[in-house]
Amino acid sequence: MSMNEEKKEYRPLIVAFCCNWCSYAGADLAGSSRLSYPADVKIIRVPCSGRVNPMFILRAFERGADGVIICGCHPGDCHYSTGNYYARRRMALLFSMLEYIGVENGRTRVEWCSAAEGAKFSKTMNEFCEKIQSLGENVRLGDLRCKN
Amino acid sequence: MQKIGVFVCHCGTNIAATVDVKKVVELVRYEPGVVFADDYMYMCSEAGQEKIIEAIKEYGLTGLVICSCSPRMHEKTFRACAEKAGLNPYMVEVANIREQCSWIHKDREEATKKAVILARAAIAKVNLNTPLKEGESPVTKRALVIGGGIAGIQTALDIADAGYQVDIVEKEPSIGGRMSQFDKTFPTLDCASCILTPKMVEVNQHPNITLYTYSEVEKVSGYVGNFDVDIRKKARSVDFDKCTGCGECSTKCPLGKIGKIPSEFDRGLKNRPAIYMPFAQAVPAVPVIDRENCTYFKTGKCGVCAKICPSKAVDYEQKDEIVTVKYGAIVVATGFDIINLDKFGEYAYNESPDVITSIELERLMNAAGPTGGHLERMSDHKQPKDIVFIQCVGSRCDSEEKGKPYCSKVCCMYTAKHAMLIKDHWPDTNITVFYIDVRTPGKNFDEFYRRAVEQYHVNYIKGQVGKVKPQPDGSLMVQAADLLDGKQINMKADMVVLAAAVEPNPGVRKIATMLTASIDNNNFLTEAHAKLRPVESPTAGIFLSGMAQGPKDIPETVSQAGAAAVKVIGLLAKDKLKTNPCTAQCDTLLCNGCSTCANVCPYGAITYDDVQVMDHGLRETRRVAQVNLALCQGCGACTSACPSGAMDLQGFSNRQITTEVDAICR
Amino acid sequence: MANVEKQVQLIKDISGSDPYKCMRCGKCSASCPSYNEMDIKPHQFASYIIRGDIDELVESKAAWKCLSCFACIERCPRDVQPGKLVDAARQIVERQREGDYLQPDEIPALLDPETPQQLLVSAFRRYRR
Amino acid sequence: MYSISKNNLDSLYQAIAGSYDLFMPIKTAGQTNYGFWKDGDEGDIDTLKTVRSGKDAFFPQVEQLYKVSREFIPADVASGEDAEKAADTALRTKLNITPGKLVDQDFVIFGMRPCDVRAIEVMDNVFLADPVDSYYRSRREHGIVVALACHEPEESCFCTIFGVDPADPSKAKADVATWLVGDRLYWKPISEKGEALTAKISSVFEDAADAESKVEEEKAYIENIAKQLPNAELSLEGWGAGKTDERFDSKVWDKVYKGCLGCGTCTFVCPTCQCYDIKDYTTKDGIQRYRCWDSCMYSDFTLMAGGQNRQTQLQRFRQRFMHKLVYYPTNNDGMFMCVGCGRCVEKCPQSLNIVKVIKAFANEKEVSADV
Amino acid sequence: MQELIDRLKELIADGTIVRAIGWKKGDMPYNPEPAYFTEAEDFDDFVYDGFCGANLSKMMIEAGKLEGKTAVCLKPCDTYSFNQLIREHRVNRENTYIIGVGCRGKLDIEKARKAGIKGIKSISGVEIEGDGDVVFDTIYGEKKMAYKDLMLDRCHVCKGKEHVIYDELIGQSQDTDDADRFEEVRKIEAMTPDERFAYFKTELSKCIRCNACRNVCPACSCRKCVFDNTKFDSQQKANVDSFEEKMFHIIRAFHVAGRCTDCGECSRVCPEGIPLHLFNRKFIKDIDDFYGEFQAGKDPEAQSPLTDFTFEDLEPKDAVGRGDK
Repeated sequence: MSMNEEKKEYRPLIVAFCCNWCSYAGADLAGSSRLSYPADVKIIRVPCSGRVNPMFILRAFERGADGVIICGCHPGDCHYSTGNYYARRRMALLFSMLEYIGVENGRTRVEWCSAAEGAKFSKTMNEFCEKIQSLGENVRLGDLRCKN
Repeated sequence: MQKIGVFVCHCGTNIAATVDVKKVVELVRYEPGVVFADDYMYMCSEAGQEKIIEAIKEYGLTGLVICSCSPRMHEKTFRACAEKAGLNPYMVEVANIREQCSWIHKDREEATKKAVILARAAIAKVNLNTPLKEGESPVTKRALVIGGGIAGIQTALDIADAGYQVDIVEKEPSIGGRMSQFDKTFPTLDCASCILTPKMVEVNQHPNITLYTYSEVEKVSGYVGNFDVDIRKKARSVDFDKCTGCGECSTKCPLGKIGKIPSEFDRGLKNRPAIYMPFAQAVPAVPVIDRENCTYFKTGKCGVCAKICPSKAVDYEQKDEIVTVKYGAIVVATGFDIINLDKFGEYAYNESPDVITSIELERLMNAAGPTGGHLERMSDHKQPKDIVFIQCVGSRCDSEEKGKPYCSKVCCMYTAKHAMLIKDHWPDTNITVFYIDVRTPGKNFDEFYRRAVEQYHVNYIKGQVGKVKPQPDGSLMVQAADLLDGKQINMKADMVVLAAAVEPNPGVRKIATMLTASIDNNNFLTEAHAKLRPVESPTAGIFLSGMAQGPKDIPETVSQAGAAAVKVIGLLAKDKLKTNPCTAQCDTLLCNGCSTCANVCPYGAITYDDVQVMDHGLRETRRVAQVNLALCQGCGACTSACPSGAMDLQGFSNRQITTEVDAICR
Repeated sequence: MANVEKQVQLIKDISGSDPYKCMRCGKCSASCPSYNEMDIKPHQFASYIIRGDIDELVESKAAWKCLSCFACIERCPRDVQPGKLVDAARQIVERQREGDYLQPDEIPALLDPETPQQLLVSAFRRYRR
Repeated sequence: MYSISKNNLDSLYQAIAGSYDLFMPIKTAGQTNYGFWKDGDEGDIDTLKTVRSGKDAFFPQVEQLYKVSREFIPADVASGEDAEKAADTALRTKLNITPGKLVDQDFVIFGMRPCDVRAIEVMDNVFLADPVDSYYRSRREHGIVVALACHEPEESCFCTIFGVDPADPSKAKADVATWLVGDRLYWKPISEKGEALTAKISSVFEDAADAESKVEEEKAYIENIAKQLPNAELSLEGWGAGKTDERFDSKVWDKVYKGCLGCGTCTFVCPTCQCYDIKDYTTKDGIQRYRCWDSCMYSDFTLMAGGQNRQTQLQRFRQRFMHKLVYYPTNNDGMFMCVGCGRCVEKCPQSLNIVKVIKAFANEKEVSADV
Repeated sequence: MQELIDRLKELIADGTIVRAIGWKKGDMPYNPEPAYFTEAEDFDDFVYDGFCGANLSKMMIEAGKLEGKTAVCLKPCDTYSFNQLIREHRVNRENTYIIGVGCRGKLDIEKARKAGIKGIKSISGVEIEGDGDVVFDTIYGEKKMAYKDLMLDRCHVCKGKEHVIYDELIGQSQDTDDADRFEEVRKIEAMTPDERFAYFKTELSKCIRCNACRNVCPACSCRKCVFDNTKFDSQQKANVDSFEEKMFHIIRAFHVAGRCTDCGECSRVCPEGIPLHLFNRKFIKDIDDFYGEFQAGKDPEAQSPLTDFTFEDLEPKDAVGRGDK
């Protein structure tokens, strides 16, 4: 019993980039609807999913994040009309490249989530946390210097 | 180095119940830049704000972090508060420890830990914040209303009466919308056209209103106060100025007699000629030629209408015309239609002409309708004796491909209305209404419904109909269960009326995309705030009126139309608007002038100029990007497209975001 | 008590439907060909499960009168699909009897002219996946 | 003199690695670079030129200098110990500074060519001069250099013009000299450190009666080839101490730099380049201060708040060669900061190199002499 | 070659151009360097042979700022890079006179070294026209190699010998395309994630962060690279054997995605022989697969795939796991 207590349970570190107009509002709705998801998810507000520079994602991994999720408005609903379309292309290529260099699939994710989809937001985050939990710690993209 | 004050809000127990607020205060105190940290019961209250102002003055704070509810809720409040104390409002960051922390986590220790991390990220960001100043942009004092139904008409009239120019764009040949198809209105049983037609005429004659009927919005650019809209005026094939509206052409059109073109206005219960006005009271009273069906346009022969027109108004050569107009505000009043019933095979709508929708019933009962107001079965033109109404057809339906999850809100009331109107005219008729729930919230609504039961003896049965089976003898068999009596019912009917679910006009999706106005899963336009800003879209300068925003009846539509008008008037009354200072900025020393950013800018806000730069002692003329701050909306698309990092977004800079990432990953 | 909860969960798992979604519209009862022979009506299935009256449901006539015609499943506007709920209740009984599942090739031998056609069709539909 | 069969080299590596860290050329993904050898690595002493020189042994590309971390004791923890401390945030905040670890164990650098060994002398003049670089010194003190003769020098080699002898590593400032002749490696300790190393691993060696003669044969063979190399007679006239004025304003620079990309290939493969930058890396709770190689060819080299002192690639290009051929000799008794290893000759993406620079000036002289 | 020299001299003499950019003879038979030629006697050292592999298009960024027109010798593949630079407004077309030079594949001296050829004194058979073997005269005797075997890898997957932009053409070309361009990428894609990771880790662990790949790349034309940029906090100089190299190379490849013409210079110049083109080619392959075939630099008017979109674009979740069964 005491062994179990001492052994620290692995909890992933997850960075979520949420666009201000849909997904961040969706996260707020999840909050006001009390739809819980793990505290491992930390949200960074950005104006648009198109604002998410691939460097931010790699930066998060470098600094020790185990998963990065980008949430934006549904295609067609971007507050700025086209931002998420560009994001979709960027992320498709970036994710494919990460897979190519041998990073486990599923550490990155893009989800379209509207301001009305609090339930979807919570569900997505629960799923994503579960996925990352199953993948375990990110050892392939992290910078060792951040660990100490 | 900033001097940062951190203020942690309890939000009563909303935050404090799950987050150890004192501990957060204690732990953030040591973060770089923090010189003061405190907590309070309600940070957004007068007293809470006073506390902030005092601390700013006492500690000479240069940056604030408020750990509280979502920035979407109170960021503005705290920015205003900072400004009151002489601090630039953009030196404030909000850590969302309510919606994104205390409300979703149960474990106190875990939630407290997360709150500290969120606060840390905000502190790290504020360390890099710079004071920003809002810009100004002018306001074009003209409004556009998209949709000429009762919602659009009312909004336009209210704005026009306040002295501003309004244009209405209506895609049909006449304004009037759905309401013009109705016979009577609940709960007063006024005649719909008696109350609508005067308003349509008023619109037509109002000096401040310009009508674009048979027209569509083609393209929208610009931003609040300065929209540029391309309107396509579809070719009417009839000269507006020459036509007197005598209607001779419609009467003589050979296709009117053959009768192959179903009338849209009469929901296909009647046919119309190729040159037509949708209905007698149409505004403007100028016919259009339906080029798809017109013999002249199909074969080059006929030309009867041109020959007989006494004022020579028919013009086959007319072309679509695109006009570009500037507007300060846009109101979306695109209305609704009913859903397609193909998926509800069990109700035999496609099988039997005697199964009709409620709108069709409205036309059948209307004195100007296809039967001249005489209620008859479309199959044998006999007057129906037993009529069944089925409620909630496609409403409150969980299956996405079949129906809609929401309550259509108007069906209960109009069904009661229909039942009473029929009983009034033909008291022998037996009317049965199958309902799931009867919903009558509204002034005089329940009284209205009770009247149908008590006075008119309309038979209300709780229980959804399972199947409608057309019988060989031409009648309809209705299979249902009376849930309250616990009996299954097999009932013969002569006519079945389906209360089909309403849905937003299918064209609204395209319009919303053009306007960058957000839309929900059901294609209803999203309001900026469900309670506090119900007639505004989150996109500045876009307002909502009528069914486009959600199901509602006529009185509600008219009040919302008025509310939208007031919001528009409020906007147009301003000479200048403050613009968002969180705009993109180009570092001319880093810019390559490659145009990548301009290619992704949705607002055309980026142009290129040759400018003289001094790069570490090297003087050069370079082609570099320039951001038009009035056009830039701060989306940041350019920043992630820029390979060199020359483009950056104020308020959400590369450094600020990476520093947040770092803080979270610490 | 715990047993009831388990059974309720089992029914939810087997049927894949959520009884709480039922809005008591009665379209199932309206559509049901066996309505008159049922002591518990299709639109009541959901309430029985919500209340935890599983035993009553299982022991009812209704459970065995359902023909699995799937009309209610097809028409249910809330995706509650009472047919599946009652089917799940029947399966619980089957499982309690520890009846082994049949392999498809064992079936022909067991067929006799008395077996209702509907039963076979229903079984095929259910195990099609 | 000791000897070991080439087939047995792995046992030699194992023997050394048993007592020391062994830094030697290892082949990975088709390229040979110095690295710390461990079982299973492919030691490669056949390749004449490792891509990077062996200078990492003493001056690694990245090196942690020290770490600064912040520590914070929450009030509730502190209150148990000291009430006054608990009340004051400042008292509960601590800065910890941990210096980087100095090398305190002997290690072996195996297979260094005579030119690279000479390069150590070049770096010594910089890092061991006052103020002494303690990180470098600790490595120098503990490093045991095993030099290796160059069996077949290549056309890019021009070490002989700087007085380096590719045939005889025993003349170099190494601890052990070795020759790889045919299928045998011959091993000759030449310093106390070298003797100590040899003693520790002597069991792996075999007797070789003909060792001396074989090595002499090999020396002659190498010397003969070295003479035939195209740049064996390259003249350094006009370069060296005190030639700053003569060379600095020459028009030749204007032409020779043109193709330069401003990359750092030449610098990073060079055994003598020793410029570095010091930077901070933010970690979980503080920073790590590290130094890393820098290149004077980079446009942001020595970038300061006020800008750079060398703004054009011409200036940067000139700096590199003036430093190697004029400034360094001026400060170090005429010793050149080039050892003729020829790595830049092979690796420059645009085929520019120090030999071309020297030749360009020589040709220019001829031209002006003609006029 | 003589025709080329004569023509350039003529162009200078008649005032069409002020200077030319070409290759200057090296001090070894295999190391010509990119250089400017202004005076008639400069052309004494002009060379154009099999070892003139350098892509000169990027030099026009600086040369285009000079007074008067500059002629630049571009091989077929280099013209794609030049077109791309035009699209990005990085070169001045008006100030450029493009001479499209013929090409029968360019040579890689590393291939000779790998074959054990050293102590080279002279080389023959590398002239721009000809079809014989390459003969090396070395200190250790005469060595021979087939021209094809000595060719840079990139020439085996050549885009074709057609110049997509030029003012005039001089010299003949021979097709060298005899391999599948995406073969290597496919091979890696077919590996398991662990194998892929091990492969790239091993390759990238060699990276010395010399920036040669970046500085030679015609698409990496930023005045200041984001990795030299102190404002972004992305500045990096060090190489550590963990993450930085991946970050650098992924982002570099990402920044040139949709702009990279696959000229292969990055792999040619890498001192550690890292197959850097595998990153770029992966992006090219993905772009082709996801958004339709696209060749950067072919059409200077064409919108780059990353600044473009369609409503039906592939979702990121469908971009991965395509190889999984």
